[in-house]
Amino acid sequence: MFENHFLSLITFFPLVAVVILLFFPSKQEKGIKIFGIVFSLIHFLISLKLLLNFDYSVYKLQFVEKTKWIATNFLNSSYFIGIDGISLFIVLLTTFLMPIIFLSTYSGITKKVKSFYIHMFLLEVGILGSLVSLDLFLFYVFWEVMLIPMYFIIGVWGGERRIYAAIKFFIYTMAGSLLMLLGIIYIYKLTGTFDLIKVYSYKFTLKEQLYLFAAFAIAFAIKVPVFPFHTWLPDAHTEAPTAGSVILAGVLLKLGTYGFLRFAMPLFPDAMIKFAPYIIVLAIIGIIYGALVAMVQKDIKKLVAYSSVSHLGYVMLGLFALTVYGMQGGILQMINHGISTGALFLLVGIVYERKHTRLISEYGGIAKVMPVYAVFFMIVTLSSIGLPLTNGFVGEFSILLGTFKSSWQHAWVYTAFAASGVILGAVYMLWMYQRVFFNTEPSEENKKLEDLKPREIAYLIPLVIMIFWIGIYPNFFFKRMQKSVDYYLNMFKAKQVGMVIDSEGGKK
Amino acid sequence: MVAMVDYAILSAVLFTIGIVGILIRRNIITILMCIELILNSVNLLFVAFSRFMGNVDGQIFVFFIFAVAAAEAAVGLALVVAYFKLRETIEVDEIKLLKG
Amino acid sequence: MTGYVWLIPVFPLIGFLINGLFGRKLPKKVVGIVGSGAILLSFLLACVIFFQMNGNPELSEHGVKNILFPWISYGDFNVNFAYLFDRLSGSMTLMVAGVSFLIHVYSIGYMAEEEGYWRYFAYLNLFVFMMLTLVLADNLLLMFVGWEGVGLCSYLLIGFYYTTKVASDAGKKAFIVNRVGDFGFILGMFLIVTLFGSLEFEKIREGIISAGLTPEHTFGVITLATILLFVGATGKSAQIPLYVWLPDAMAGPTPVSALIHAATMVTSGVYMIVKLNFLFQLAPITLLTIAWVGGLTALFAATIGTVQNDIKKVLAYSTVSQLGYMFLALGVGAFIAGFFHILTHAFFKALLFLGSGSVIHAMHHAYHHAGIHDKDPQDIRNMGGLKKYMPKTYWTFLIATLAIAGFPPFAGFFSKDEILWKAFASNHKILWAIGAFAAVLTSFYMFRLVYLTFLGDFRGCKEEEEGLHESPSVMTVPLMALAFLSVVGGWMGFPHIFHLPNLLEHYLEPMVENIGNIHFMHNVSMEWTLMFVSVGLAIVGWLFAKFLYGRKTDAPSKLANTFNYFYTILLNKYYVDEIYFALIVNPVKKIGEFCWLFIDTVIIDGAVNLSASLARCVGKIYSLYQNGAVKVYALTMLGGILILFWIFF
Amino acid sequence: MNISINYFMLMPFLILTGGVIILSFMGVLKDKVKNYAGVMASLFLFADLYYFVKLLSQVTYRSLDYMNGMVYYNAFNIYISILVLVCGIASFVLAEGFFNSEEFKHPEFYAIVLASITGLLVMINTNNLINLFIGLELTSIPLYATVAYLRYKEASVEGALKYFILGSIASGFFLFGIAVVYGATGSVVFKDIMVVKKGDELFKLGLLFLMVGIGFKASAAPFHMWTPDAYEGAPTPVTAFMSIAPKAVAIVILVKVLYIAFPDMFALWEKGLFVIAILTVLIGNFGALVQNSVKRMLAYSSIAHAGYLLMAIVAFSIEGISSILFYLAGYLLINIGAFGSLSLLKIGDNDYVEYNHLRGIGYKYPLFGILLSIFMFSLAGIPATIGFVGKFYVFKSLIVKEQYVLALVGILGSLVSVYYYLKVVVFMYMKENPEEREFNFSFLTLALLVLCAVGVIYFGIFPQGINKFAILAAKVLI
Repeated sequence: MFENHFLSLITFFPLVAVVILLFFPSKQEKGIKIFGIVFSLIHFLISLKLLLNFDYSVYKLQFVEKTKWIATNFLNSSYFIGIDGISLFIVLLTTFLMPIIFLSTYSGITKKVKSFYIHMFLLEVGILGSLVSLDLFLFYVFWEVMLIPMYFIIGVWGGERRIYAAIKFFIYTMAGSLLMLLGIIYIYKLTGTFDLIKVYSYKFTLKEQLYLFAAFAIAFAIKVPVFPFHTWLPDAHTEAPTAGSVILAGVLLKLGTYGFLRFAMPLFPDAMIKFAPYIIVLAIIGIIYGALVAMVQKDIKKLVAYSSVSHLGYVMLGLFALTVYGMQGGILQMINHGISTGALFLLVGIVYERKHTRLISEYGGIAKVMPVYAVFFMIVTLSSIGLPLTNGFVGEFSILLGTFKSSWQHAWVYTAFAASGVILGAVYMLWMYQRVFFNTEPSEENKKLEDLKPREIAYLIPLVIMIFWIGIYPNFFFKRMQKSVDYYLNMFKAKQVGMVIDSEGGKK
Repeated sequence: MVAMVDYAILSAVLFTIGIVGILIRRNIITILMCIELILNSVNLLFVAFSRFMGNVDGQIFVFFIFAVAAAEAAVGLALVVAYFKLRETIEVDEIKLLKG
Repeated sequence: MTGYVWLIPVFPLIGFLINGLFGRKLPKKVVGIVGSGAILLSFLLACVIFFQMNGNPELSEHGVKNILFPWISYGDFNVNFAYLFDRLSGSMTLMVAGVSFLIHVYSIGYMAEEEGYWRYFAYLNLFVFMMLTLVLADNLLLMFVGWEGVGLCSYLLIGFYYTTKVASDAGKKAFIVNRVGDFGFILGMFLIVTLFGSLEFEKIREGIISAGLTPEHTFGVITLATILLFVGATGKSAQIPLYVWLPDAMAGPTPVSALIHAATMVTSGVYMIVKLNFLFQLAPITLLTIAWVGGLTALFAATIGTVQNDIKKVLAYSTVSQLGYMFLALGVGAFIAGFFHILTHAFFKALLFLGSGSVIHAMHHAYHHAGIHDKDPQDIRNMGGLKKYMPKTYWTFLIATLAIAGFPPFAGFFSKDEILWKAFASNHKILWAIGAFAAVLTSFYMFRLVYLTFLGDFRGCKEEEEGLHESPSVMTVPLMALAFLSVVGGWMGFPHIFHLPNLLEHYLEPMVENIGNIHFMHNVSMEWTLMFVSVGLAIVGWLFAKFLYGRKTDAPSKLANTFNYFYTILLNKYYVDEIYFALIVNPVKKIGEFCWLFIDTVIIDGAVNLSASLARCVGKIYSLYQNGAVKVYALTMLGGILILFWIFF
Repeated sequence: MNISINYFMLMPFLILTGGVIILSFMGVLKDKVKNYAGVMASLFLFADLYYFVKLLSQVTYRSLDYMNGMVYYNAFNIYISILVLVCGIASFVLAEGFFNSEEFKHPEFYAIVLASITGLLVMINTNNLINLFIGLELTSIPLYATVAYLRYKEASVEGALKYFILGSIASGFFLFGIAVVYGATGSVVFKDIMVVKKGDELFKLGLLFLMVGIGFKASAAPFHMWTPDAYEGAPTPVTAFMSIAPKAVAIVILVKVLYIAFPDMFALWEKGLFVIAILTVLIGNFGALVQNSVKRMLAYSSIAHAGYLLMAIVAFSIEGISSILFYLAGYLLINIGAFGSLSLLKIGDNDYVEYNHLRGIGYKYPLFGILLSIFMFSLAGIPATIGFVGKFYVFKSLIVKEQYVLALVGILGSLVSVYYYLKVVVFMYMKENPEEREFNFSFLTLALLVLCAVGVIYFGIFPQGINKFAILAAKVLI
């Protein structure tokens, strides 16, 4: 039976864990932790089948399941899921990160272990669900459901200002989502269906598109987050426990960009064209601004959080370049960011666990006491600043190339500004690295810091492997995304036929 | 001959007196009486309409209103008594415990 | 063996992996052997392939190409992970691998007492891998991999003594300044992709030739592209305005300075332009810019070099200056001359650095011996008379000095003279004059260094003097090897007027087609004249140095006092670092802080929080209104009725 | 004149009236018997429930009319009746848990609430303004009494008094409205009112006053002022009942009156309701934002929910009605759950609950924490709960009718509401220094809450079950 419902199996598999965990005695913390690791690992291994069976020679939605869900006079929504080259890797990224996160929480979470694991698994369901949904209503349900466990993870297991951060995160995101909800309803009003594929083929008028795009774009822009909707992010990241930050940076933010790609852009291509210059400018502001602000942070985690703003700016830029290169790079950069920034948060978590501070000024010279840690941190830093042969470079290069070759007016200006982020990225990351690892002999207190444990190395190594794999052989990923990217780009073009856009500027 | 309008005006005046009474009197008993006044102003209206339209519905209604008024008065007085027991006052301006 | 070009860079990579992963547990000897051995293998393999290629006319024309796998490929864009071993990259590879090997060997001795020995060799091997990737890359993007990779290694090695702030600052500075250059490089690549649809050198070249592009056609885009690439080169090769990192980079171990910051990495900007000469020839404006930037850098850095007191700083500025010469050569269209200078410079500058390393090594030991810890072993004011204690170092250093100062028949003479002549011959007479003047200065500061370091009397105390001794042979042998190269290295490029074969030019001719109509005058007598002039200038510089430092006088300080104003400016390197800090670094930080503390915290987050408190405020106001009084409630109801009235009637 | 009485048609009222009488007399019986008062009362409700369920299958697409609309059954009315009865049963369960810990037994309590339920059923199942008024009073007067049920508590009596005074004023207006409508049309039957030519000032005045009267019951702003006070004063099970049944009935009565009797005046009442709905949503949500007492917060939130329902009325479509009906069903489950949870948090007869009292309670009583969280998220309209689906339907009906302003105000309100609902969760799980209060949870109540929570989630994911009925009922109305 799982042959036909394989994607459902993947999506809801964590629920099995939730159920099992409910019957676990909460005192058995070790057992819960090990169970979490093993279960998520199994989940990851099963999900690899998606990769193996994925047919990338043509564009088609795969592992599709469609059954009626809600069918009444006024609401018709089906349980319609499937993946293509765009969602494939984000799904895999999610399942890939989970065991790593669980390994890291083995020591990071000390209180209320059981409910933590339950929330993590629930969160995973939410994430996977929104990634595979091809029905707007279904998507929205998953999209919102995701908030609750994340809210708890930040609010219960977070740092000092966790409540502020959790509520800010929740309400901020919710504000956007509610607008999107109105948008979804409006779409339903116009088309009479939530089925994404059917809605794709509907031609909205320009005015409708403008409103709808705005509604969707705000929701996704908050999630991404695009400047100036980003201020929830540093708070959420700083306060969240390591695992929360990793999943937040690793996957949750991607849902924003994914949403743009899957929903906002193809559904409303003309509006997208109209808005795109503004979004591109915002993305570029985000790149530079995020980097500038990251530069002056005193807290490592906050620095990484702001660097996310910068990196996600690249993703947005890539997507809105509307070129093969940019889009490929944008999608790849989503994965890259998940890996690199996820790894950075894990690394920050490692020292935080030892020293209980994230202030850069408290460290210095610790490369001497934690050499292995320093090496991992260096590799991840390099990936984050986009050094060739690491994943970051491939993504950033493709995005910048895509932007440069895009047909937007002043594309080269965009590229030039965006590329300046490459410099700033190096500035803030290396400066931070220097202040943490170099600069002085380690202080007496820091001399006691313990280097990485085997467990920590164990979960960092897969990330490092990914960093180099994508850096050295990105074609593996590009090949599988190619058809999907082509499909979407063609769709943008096809849907614009007949619309008067030439005179309005934008597309040449 | 008294016209329909006159009844209506009288009723409206009575009604208004009732409302104004509720607003300006401080004693709850007086307020209860004002409520009765309101109900009776409506009774007047019903009867007048009924009479002028030759339709008995209105008059039937009046009986119901009587009954309701009585019940209301009963419960109202009971509440006043209960309140007096607790606070030893029936000044309506004193009733300010619940707010916000 | 021609299928194994990829192994040339991979050997050092393996060395890196072995040393990097297991080095900590390996004995130092093994680490050193693995590190050096990997490079030796590369060098030998490169030699074999070099000769195989030259033996095969087909290969020797197109080079040996190894395509490993497609790297980035989507849409119509495709970049392979591919290595190309042709005449140019082959020559460069031989130089890089050879010099690297010598420096690795030298390092075994020099670094023997360091804690991070294995780390050092790992980095160094990684560097060689990256450098060879840069050199052998068959396309610009792969070259960029090496380009940034060597930057990374440079960062790591400059910051080798990471617990000191100076070193880690210097490393970071190097990386970031290089990034500024790379910013240009990336944009340049994008323009090239747009123009030619590919980043492969061959394709670009074919594109140009098949389109029959000439400089007249291409004013604009190609100019822009080449300028951007040149920006990249100024970063990597330390030219104005991005040279500032190189002097600071001396914070790293001295062999690193020799290898990375003198012989190989810093020349990659020059190498890149030579490699892309067919493109640069199409952009006369770019070439002119390059020439001027190069010439000015040569002069500018040389002036600073004349007054520095740190032995390595002098050499660093000298490097900047020499790189300026190379760019000057490129700018006037003398690509081969530029490349020639890369090679000779690699020999003598590596030798100079290693020699200085030997000196520092000795001084360090001397101080150690005397129990002094706070004295700078690099300050030439504390040296003097070292010739007595370390003759091998002295003689090799002197050879290198003669080479760099341009005394025939040492290597530097040929290459530098070629450059100056080409500058003159291409009708850039002012640039020639600048170069010639810089040559005087070069000769001056180098001999100043020799006098202050090796000649005269030792200026330290007795205990120190007792600790002085010659370096071990593992260090001196490479010195001698390089000294040999510094002598004969120039002989592969005799000027025409010598009527001896110019091997290098002949060999590289096919790589440099004249498609930009670059014209050099042929005037044998003029060439002779200028040659004598330049030799004369070198002698002038030497005599001047001898006059000032050859004996004990107070002439230098008098001179300094007389020109106090200039002297201070020079000593402070024209305050360029300070200017950069004031104009760029600090403002950027300030902007960052402004963005964070004002825009982010006050405005954006302020707006977010404001809306929250606004909501609360509304709630509070309302809750005050709901004051519990029945009459207020009743009045509210009546108010509601009035509203409805207003709506209804 | 020979009037034959159709007992079948009157059955539900008779059953309940009988119940009221019997329960009233139970007070004189032994304590042992008194213990079963709640069960008995519930039995009467179940009997009625059975009647209505049976009836539904008979009249699915038809209607039963008795005495020219005096008693009128159709799917719509039955749907609401069932909701009211379920709500009644649920609040009895809560009351059992709530009063059980006290010394004296309360058959009268059940009698009074039963009377109120009777009134509600009368209100629902009629198309006649006279009956409507009688039902309204029959509902209100016992409610005044139940609010003050803990007559030794000042808050309780005060709330009741305020409710009473304001309620009487509202009744006065309502009655005056009926009189005016009667005067304008000569009829008190909905259908007749619709048919008669109208448009004169008198008629409009009548409509206005009717809206005031019903709006008061529905706690629509600005006629909502009594709501927080009365809700806070009343014993929690009563609050649960009050916040659902009378409000639901008031809303559907408004629907019926406006849609059946005054459809032609749409332009007029649409504007009025537009303002009222916006005010209600905003006041409800912003008022709730600053409360310290959880119960008072829920009182304000119930105002806000009334606002969403009023918005759906403005939509004036079958879809709007069905969304109201669905929303009410969901609201029933959630509010029983929310107030039920609160009713558990009492010590002795002190049922005042502040946010601060919730500190750490989620860990001390995990099941309770989960349940209350579910209800809060559902109230906030987070997907996979019935609260979301309800709101979704409402917004959808608005957007379909292009009431974008209302929809935007609606989501603004929802957004604000997220804050204070989440505050409950925050205090339960995220605050340090937990309260050290011990509670005795009644098993019955907990079971009910679990049932509600399951319903909230189940119907949140598979809403068709309720939805089908809601649509059916809505179609019947128009």
